[in-house]
Amino acid sequence: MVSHYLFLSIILFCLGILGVVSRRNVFIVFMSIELMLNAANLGFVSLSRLHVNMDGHVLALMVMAVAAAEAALALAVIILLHKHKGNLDTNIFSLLKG
Amino acid sequence: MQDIMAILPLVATITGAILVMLAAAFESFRKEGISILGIGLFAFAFFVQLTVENGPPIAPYETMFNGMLVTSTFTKVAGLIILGCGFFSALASQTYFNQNEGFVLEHYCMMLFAASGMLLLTMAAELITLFIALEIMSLAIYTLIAADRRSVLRSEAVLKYLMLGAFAGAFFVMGSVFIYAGAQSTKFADIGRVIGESGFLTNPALVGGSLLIVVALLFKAAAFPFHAWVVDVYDGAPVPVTGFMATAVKTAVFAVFANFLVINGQLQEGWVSYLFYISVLTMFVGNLIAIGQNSLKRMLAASGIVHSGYLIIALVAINSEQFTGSTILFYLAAYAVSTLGIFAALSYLGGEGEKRHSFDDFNGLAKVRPYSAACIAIFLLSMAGIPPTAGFMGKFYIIAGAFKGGYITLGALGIVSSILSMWYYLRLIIAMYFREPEEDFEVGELTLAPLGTFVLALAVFAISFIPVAI
Amino acid sequence: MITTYLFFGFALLAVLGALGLIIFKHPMNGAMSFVVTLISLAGLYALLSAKLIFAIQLIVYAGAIMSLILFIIMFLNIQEKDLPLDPNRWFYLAGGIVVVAPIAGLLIKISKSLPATEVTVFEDGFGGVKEVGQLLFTQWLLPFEIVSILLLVALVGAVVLAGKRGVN
Amino acid sequence: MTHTVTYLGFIPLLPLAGALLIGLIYVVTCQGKQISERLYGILGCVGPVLSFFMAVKVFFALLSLPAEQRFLSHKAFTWFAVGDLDVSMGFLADPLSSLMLLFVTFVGSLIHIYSIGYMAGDQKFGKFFAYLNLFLGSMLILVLGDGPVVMFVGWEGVGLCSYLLISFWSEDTDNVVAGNKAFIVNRIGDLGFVLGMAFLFWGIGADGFDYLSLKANAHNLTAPVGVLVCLLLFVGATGKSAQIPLYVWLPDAMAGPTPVSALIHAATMVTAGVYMVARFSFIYAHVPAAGEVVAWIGILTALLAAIFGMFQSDIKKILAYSTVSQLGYMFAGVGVAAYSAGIFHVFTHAFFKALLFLGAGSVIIALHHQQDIWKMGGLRSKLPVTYWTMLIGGLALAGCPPFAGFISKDEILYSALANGHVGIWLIGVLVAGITAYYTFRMIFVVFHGSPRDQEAYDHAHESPRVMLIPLLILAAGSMFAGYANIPAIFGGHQRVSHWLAPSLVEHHPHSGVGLEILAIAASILAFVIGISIAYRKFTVQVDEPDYSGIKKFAYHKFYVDELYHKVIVAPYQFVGKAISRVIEPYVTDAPVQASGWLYRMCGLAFKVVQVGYVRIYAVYMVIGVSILSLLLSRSLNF
Amino acid sequence: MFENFLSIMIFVPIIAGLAIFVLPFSKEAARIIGLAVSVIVVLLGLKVFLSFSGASGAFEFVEHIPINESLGISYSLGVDGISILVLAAAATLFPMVYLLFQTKQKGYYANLLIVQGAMIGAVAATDMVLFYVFWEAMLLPVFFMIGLYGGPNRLPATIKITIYTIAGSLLMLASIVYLGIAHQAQSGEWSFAMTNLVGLSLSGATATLAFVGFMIAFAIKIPLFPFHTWLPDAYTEAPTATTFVLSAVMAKIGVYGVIRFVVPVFDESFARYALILACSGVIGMMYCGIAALAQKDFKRMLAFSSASHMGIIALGIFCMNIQALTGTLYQIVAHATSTGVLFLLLGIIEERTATRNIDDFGGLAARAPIFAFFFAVAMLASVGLPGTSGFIGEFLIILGAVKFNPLIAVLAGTTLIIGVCYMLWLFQRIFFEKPNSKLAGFGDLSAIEILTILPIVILIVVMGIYPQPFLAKIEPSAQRQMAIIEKVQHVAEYRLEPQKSGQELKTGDR
Repeated sequence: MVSHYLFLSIILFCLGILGVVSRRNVFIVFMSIELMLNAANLGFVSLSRLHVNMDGHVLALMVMAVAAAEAALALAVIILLHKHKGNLDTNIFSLLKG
Repeated sequence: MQDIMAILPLVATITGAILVMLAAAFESFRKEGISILGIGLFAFAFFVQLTVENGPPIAPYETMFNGMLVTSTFTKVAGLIILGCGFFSALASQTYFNQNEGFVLEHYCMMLFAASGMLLLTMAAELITLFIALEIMSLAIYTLIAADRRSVLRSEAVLKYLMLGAFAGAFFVMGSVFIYAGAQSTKFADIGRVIGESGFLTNPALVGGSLLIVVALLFKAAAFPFHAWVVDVYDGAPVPVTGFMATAVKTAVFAVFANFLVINGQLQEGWVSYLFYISVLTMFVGNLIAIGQNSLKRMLAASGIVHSGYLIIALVAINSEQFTGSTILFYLAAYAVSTLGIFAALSYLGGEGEKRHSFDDFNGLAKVRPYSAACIAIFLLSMAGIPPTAGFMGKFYIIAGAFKGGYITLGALGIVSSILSMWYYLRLIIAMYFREPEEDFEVGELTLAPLGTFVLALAVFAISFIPVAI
Repeated sequence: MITTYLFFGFALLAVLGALGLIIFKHPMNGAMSFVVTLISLAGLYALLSAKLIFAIQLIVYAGAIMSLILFIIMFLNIQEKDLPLDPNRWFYLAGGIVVVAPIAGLLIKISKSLPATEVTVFEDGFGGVKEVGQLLFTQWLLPFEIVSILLLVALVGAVVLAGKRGVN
Repeated sequence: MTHTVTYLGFIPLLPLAGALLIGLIYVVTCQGKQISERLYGILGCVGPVLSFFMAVKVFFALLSLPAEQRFLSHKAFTWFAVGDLDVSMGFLADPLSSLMLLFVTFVGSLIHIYSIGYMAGDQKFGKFFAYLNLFLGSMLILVLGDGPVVMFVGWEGVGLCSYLLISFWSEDTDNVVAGNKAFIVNRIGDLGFVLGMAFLFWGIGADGFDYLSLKANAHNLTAPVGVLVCLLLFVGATGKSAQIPLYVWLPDAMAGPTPVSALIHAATMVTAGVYMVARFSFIYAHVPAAGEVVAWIGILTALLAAIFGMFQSDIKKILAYSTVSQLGYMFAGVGVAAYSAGIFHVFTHAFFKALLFLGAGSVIIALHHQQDIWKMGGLRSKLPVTYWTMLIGGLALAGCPPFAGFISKDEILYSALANGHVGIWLIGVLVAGITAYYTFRMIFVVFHGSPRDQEAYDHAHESPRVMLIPLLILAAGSMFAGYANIPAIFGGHQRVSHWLAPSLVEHHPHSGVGLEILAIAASILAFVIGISIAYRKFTVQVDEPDYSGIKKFAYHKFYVDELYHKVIVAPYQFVGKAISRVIEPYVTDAPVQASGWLYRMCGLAFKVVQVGYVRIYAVYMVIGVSILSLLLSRSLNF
Repeated sequence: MFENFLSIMIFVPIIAGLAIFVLPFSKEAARIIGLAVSVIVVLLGLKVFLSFSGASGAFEFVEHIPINESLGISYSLGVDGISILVLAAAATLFPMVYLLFQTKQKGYYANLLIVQGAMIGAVAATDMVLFYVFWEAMLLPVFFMIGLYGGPNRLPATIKITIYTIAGSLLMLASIVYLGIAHQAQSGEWSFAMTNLVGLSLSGATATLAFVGFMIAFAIKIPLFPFHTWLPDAYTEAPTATTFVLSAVMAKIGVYGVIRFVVPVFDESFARYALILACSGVIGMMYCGIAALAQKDFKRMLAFSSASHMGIIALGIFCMNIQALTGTLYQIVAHATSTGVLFLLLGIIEERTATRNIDDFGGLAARAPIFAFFFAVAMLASVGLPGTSGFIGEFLIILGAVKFNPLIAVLAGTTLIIGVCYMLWLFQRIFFEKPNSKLAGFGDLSAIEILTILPIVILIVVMGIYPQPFLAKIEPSAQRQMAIIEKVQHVAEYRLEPQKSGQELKTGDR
């Protein structure tokens, strides 16, 4: 059943949200976001199957490309952050507040 | 031919960006040259955009691009605002980096890339195109923020922006999934057709999908409760970049937001009641954040949240049958002019390393630099909506639009919010004019930013005379 | 029938991998567990007749992107002591579940409303390289083009942010 | 019916012009070289005297007309006209106003002349004459004004001038306070006047707001409004004419120079109230109830003031209370609808009260501004002219036949009796006795016996001629003014009453001769008793008695001033302080301050919310999405 | 010759003010420019005043340039009987300021010029949006004048007046927009022109809210109790010329606004709430009047006094009859002159002695008789003595109030008493009593000062003695307003009954 794929997609998406919300390590947060994108991709592909329409595949492709671009920049930022503090705890980056 | 014309500004911008990128690779090009090149390219793109013929909405390269782009007067004017913002931000950058470190040669290239992303954003008529445009814009802006690698504040700002931006992006993609589920397509035209055929509220997938997309757009627009990043990111970014973000990004996001909402009247109607509350909360929360700030940049960021609230009022009051978006664009222009003006002024008044940043640092500015202070006062008054500035007319049109749409309460609350906002705008004017200067800052030689400030100050008045129909 | 079992198998693996990602303390473990998810997703794509995506998922995602991530994790040489303690993690997790539940509820409710279709693997060219490629370079030309700009921006951005060039 | 004569306007204008001229000269010269007092004196007296001659001219002009046509008017210009309201700056000379005009200008002129001597050597000589002229001019506007609004101009004008003159010696705080009191108390009355006018206008004023139009429409006034108008106007009168409860300013007004007191008490100001009631007789005649109130207030004031007068030691205060008391008579008169009697008493009173004040002034000057009668004594020989003239004045005041005061007062008392107000009559007779007592208490203590302050006595000398001549003229007036209105019982023709008849709406009682004889006999008896008690007590050498018990209470004027201070002034000031120190900052302004404070506090709260942790921001977002999802899944039905 | 006097009167001062700001003029040059411009404006104002006939009650000197045709916003100006006196006050009172006070910076003169232009604009505007623009523009120079050149506690006062008045005017903005919408809904076209908006039929809760929006804005500006709390601080801390501008003209524009906009447009709501508003006026009069007595600072006392008088002036509008309305319009100028002179004279004292404490004074009448004389005339006008300008208006207002509601009238009448209480006390403490040795050097007014103030003092007297020419210009327009209100008088059912029967009786007689 396609809806099962969608359920899985939703579950992964929500797990991604949980990862973002509950973790302080920049890597984990970043990978959780990647997880959410993957969940969406699963959605696209399964819906593509549902509609028998390959647009979903293209969409998933695009999302992967974006994810790759994002990953490149995110990793650069991570390196930058690590250079500053030697640590990747998001909570130590809270100089800007109030 | 019309097709070429329609996306010519986009082409110009992208080409310009690549040009600057290449130029940056040559050691012979130094800061000044690159700056002039960047500014010139923005000006060029602006004039290209200006000369593009406007008419009824057209889809350039419809066969080739499959109707994924749409241009209209709305996108044209939005593009003009964006490129104008880029131009003045570039002016501000030139001066800013005269006295601040952390300049990278790719600065203007990134600005142009961001601008091209924004232009795409305004024209996008398909969800994934929109997403990619959004990401082009965002990635460029991330780079702009954190270009000064030695500053931990910049890195922190980019961390927050990147993480939350990507998070919101994920929501957007998930939203697209559901839209795709409901409409079998991600093109606005198809979505509109599906809604027209089967209704919006009867199609759960569309409702859910639009929820996630709206969330992502609200995040970019800094609406409550997706606003928290704004203050910190604006604070952490270099002044000209903050100005660019506060104006150009907002313009692009609201343009695409409006485009998305007017896909079909039912879609907009379905969201009105939620946007209603969101706009109210956004305005008031923004005010409450702003009142507590001591740093000027943070205050301006928070006031940006408030202005998003006003713009959401305009979105609520959109008449999707005869959408012109003139109210939104006018407000955006008015807001952009005054905000850019302040940031342009800040970029040369800030001194070395943005030493002048808190309200107290501006004490007695009017005695030291009367013209700058007068310009800043004009910008603040415009943001506060005091006539005869553009900000006043913008607010007037928004309130009028809200009333006309029957949202009397919303309009009235908008008024209340602007009363509240007087408080912190006045605070800066009071600091500049009525307090004694404590410490004199050395400010670098006069360069382009003061000129930009002055032009913008004039624009504040000039824009208010542009007639707008509601 | 086999597809159903495969689906549940991959689904279980994917969820477990995701859980591992958000629970393992060390990012290395998380990344490895995430790779499991990515690979199971690739399996699912195959079940959905998305041949090209299946391949790309394995090659680009599980292969390239994850390698990059792993490389960076190891490059930064993250030690146990560098990791945030985060005693509130479980609290956030529990709270997060509560908060996320309505979102999941809504989305699941919505997906239930979609027409129920059995997933059978298409034997024809559905999802094949040629078919998807044709689609990509005709109808989806524009996104394809602008993705190139996106990648360019990412490239330049990464260079600016992490490059070795001296700051002007 | 009315004849237009333009020179009417000049009667008030002349003193006003004089005031302006003198004022200008004074203001210009006061800082540098002063011009001579003689010039000021001449300038000051020209206006009043000319006005007097014109008043005489008016009188004869009226006399030449048939009785029912005796109305001369002059409309100078439309003052203000809005909607139905049409107020002209107009003047009306009819028998009533011409009578007032005559004695006001006459007595006023005399006081002016007298002042030349009295104020000699004063630094602010010129200013004084400017004020005096202004005062007289205002009074003439009051008398001549055609319509209540124009009357009000003079009405307020005299109030202002009384303020200026009472606080004339402004270095002394007491004088200024007395002036303030006069103005403020008068203003309370004026409020009544204004409101009365307003009600009158809305009642019958739409067809013209001058006396003749009002008189023609008076029958249209409904009863409740009529009563309201009468009472409100009377409130005005109590203020101006010092009746209960607003009499308190008049005794304090003695702080001003003595000619001012004379002017206030005799010719101008205080008589205005009586004149006004008589002027509005066409309304009062329609509402007897209001008249009753007026009469009772008047007679009670007469009694109260007489009681106060018995115990005063300041010569001017004694006279002041006597004025209040006599004014009470006048109001009793107009209250019982004997308007001509009331006006006639005003007329005679002007002479003897001016005389008494000017005489008192002469004594005061002689003793170098000593006003305490218990520091005087035996001045008869030193100041013979003053003594004899004051004696005449005293006899007139006390109601000794055949002096002026007797005739006019008796007329009032008789009218009261004849109109059935026995109570008023009885009190009136009692007051007559008391009046005789305190008048002669004063005269005996001041002029008889032996000096109490030998040094002052030795330096005392008779006043200059410029002061004495007015005294003599007034003395003659006090003796013979009464003959103008001798009642029929003495073979007279009541000329004044007949003269006034066209202006007034009154019904002369026709009661028996017996009643009239009774009234006369009672008055004479009261006078005799009063004067004999005074003679027994005060011709012998007495010093200031130490009052105790009820006498002390009366000596302190029943503590009415103190009561007013406690009940009205102090609470008023307290409220003022309370408003500005407590209510304004903590009540009225509190919502404003509180909202500002609350706003800033909320701002601080939001500073806490902006924690700076990216994870928390993500939590906010998720919560937002979550709430939206909840709402959405509620509202979606599928 | 040119015809657009009003535009010139508005923009010449504004442009001159901006020029002073921008160009490097010296302080003295700025003063001379200010003086010259204000004299030009006076001449133009006199020209307008004298050639204004007012007989028809319609707008004269009309100018009209559309700005946004689709929304019906236009630059339209005009003068009628309602505005002529306010305009005259705004146009003519300013030269005094330049002549009397010289020790300020040049920005001060620039602000004065701008505020004058804006005020004239607010009075002359016949388009609501334009009015709003000038209305707000009026505030800014005041904000800067108080904040830059005010007393030691100027900052809180500045913030308070600014936030308070802007809050009010933003509410008015909402109402203005609402009116435009209502016009669009009723006639199909947007319009913000007064002449069009008068014809709207507004009823229902929203209209009432719009009415409240307008009323709050004007109530704050006037100020009506309990919105007056900004006033004492602002008037006290502001430099004298600003206080003069605030009290003599700006507060009057609030009153003018009510008459011009609220009365004809929101006739029904206005009639319904007139009693409450009248009470507010009366309470404010008494409250501020009583508070004035307790002040130690003479400027603050005068501030309260001004607020007290504004209560009465405002009352005149709410009485809804021609006498009271005309009285109000007349009193606007009368009070402008009297209170203006008082503030100027006290300002001179403050400049010379550098103190505002009443206790520091005494005996000035002897030292400065001309000064005392001028002060006395203004004071008497302020307490409404007949023969001065103050009487006519106050009398008409009280007269009208009696018709409206006798109780209100009685309370309103107490202004006669309350006014003299504090005024006489002030006069006593400053001009009478023993001369204070600290004031030994206090001389009389200089020739320039005398010549500056004398015209106003003469005006006070002339307006008291011969007001008819002024009233004749006002009345036709006031009648027009009343004609509108009379149609809806039925909603106000608290008029004096006896009078009504009296009137009926009279007509029965005819």
